[in-house]
Amino acid sequence: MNDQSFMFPPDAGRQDKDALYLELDGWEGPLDLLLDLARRQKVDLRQISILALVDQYLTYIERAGAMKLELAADYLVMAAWLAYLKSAMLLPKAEQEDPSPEELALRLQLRLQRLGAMREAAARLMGRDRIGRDVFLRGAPEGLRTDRKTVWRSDIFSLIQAYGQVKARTAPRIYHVANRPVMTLDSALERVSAMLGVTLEWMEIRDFLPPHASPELKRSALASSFVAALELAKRGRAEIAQDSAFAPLRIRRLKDAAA
Amino acid sequence: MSEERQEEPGTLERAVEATLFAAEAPMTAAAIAAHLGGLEAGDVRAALATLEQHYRNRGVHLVERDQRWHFETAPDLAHLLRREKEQVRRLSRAATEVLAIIAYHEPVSRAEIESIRGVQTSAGTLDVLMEAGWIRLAGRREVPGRPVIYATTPEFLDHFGLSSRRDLPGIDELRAAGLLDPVDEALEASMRFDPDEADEGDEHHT
Amino acid sequence: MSEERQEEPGTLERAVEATLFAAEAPMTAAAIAAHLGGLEAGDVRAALATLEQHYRNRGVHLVERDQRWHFETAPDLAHLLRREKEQVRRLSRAATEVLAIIAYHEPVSRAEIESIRGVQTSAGTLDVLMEAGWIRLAGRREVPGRPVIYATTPEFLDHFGLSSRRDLPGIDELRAAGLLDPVDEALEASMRFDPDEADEGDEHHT
Repeated sequence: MNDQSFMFPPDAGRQDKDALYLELDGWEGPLDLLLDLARRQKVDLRQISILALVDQYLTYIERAGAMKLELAADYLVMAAWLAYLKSAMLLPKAEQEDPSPEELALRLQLRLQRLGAMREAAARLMGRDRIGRDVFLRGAPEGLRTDRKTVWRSDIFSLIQAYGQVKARTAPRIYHVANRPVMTLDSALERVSAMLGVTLEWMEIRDFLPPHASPELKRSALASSFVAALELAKRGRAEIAQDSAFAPLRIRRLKDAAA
Repeated sequence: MSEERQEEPGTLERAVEATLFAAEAPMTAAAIAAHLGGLEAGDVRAALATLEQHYRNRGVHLVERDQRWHFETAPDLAHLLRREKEQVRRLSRAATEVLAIIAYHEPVSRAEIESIRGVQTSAGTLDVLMEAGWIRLAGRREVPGRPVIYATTPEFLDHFGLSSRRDLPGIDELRAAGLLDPVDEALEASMRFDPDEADEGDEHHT
Repeated sequence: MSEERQEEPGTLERAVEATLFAAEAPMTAAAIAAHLGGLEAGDVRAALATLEQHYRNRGVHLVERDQRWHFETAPDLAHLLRREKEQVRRLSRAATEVLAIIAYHEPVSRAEIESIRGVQTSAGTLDVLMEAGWIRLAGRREVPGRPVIYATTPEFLDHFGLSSRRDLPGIDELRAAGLLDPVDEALEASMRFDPDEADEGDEHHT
């Protein structure tokens, strides 16, 4: 075991309970404490004596325990692991297991080096010229603004085409029904009644149609004459017969009906 | 001026420069002197004069207003602070129709446009045409409700390459060009997928 | 140095100067070029170089951080300009360490940060750094558990006056010394090649 003052932070040397407790509280975990202890060896972390470091840590934890300070579990876990490491390092080489204590010690050393490097880096980073502390930005920048403006584009063809489409879509539609001759129901009724009055024989419906009519007029006349025949049958003035589906439709006047 | 000789700025000049740069509001020479730890206001004034001279031809000027000093962008570059970015967009079909109707029938009211088009016209469509600078308000129609009436602008003639509205083809010419043919189903369908249609969602056929 | 000759600043130089003076945030050469109406970024870069040179000895400097440019007061004037109220957030030791670890190792997962520090990192520590705008989530590491990884931001470089991560103090030395490599890697390398090993014991590892 080395010199006591070497192992303890200067202000912990007062052996004050609270001071020691606060010291422990001030370390961020066992690795932090180990790094601090290692720094007290005042050598490059690569040259550090791990064995001496382990002893310092164990002594520290022992003293803290003796003072009935509550130690965080991870400090005790680290202490147990370091005690194991120490015993392994002191054992004859032949009895060593894998991983070797040298490897474990090296691992600890590497971890301390890395933490030490980052701690220094953090300090150097914080010491740089920082905006708002060492250098200052423009206090009242005017600010840059970009207003978006839409420029519309079209062309004359689109314009007249659109107008054409409006006109075509909305032009009043004139439905030409001229040249579509029809026979109205009234005229068919008149014609069928008149022709039925001439005879009591059966007549086929096509005999009632105007003989020289165009095909269109014939279709209209057929429909109207059929409806007229139905109307006359309803009024009890004619009877209608058909032998089978699609067979000629026959009509004749009822005898007692007045013509 | 062609070239000027610039001396290395002195410490006071640099300190005043930095102070005014970082200041959130214009400062008097006395305030700058106090800020820099009790300097003579007179020395600060001398530094301000040197700085004012140095920045005179630059993109940033040091200016004094009401005895307070501050940096600001050179007046001839003020337009750089607020820039307009132009975005070119094609006029939607609905807007083109409305524009065509106004061009052929001007001056027309919105109700008249709608009756010619056979569909309702969203206010946005007229706004777009106003924004484009192609139509203008042309007074009110002296009928009940006194509706606003619209007409085209000289910019409209310009954009569409017309020397006057009389250049617009007449109905007979449109018919001859086949532009009055009834819109067939295929055309109707193709118009339904017109990407311009997307912004016409608020319109519906009456 | 005694005197230097200063040419009248050119139009582009003045425009870039005014733009960066007025800007509320650092700008890349490309952003400046776009703002000035579609100039060549190369021309803007030339103007920036001239301006940088012009301001080098003044109280205000033009600096480039992560390829973005801004004006700031000269660092040597810090003692004159430091305000009564500290504008800079005081970071805890844990936060400064975590920030350094992220900056020197990025991108890095929380577990990797913890393995370097040997203690768990409270969620608050990362939050503070995120809130300061100095670190950001940089995706996930494609290993089991897919941990979130962290990296620094352009604001971090800005705040600490770093042109790029290569400017991080001592990063080259740390890298050369292998101190930025994970312990396992360093261990393997050291077991294999470290000539010091001979001193540690005459044991030969199999």
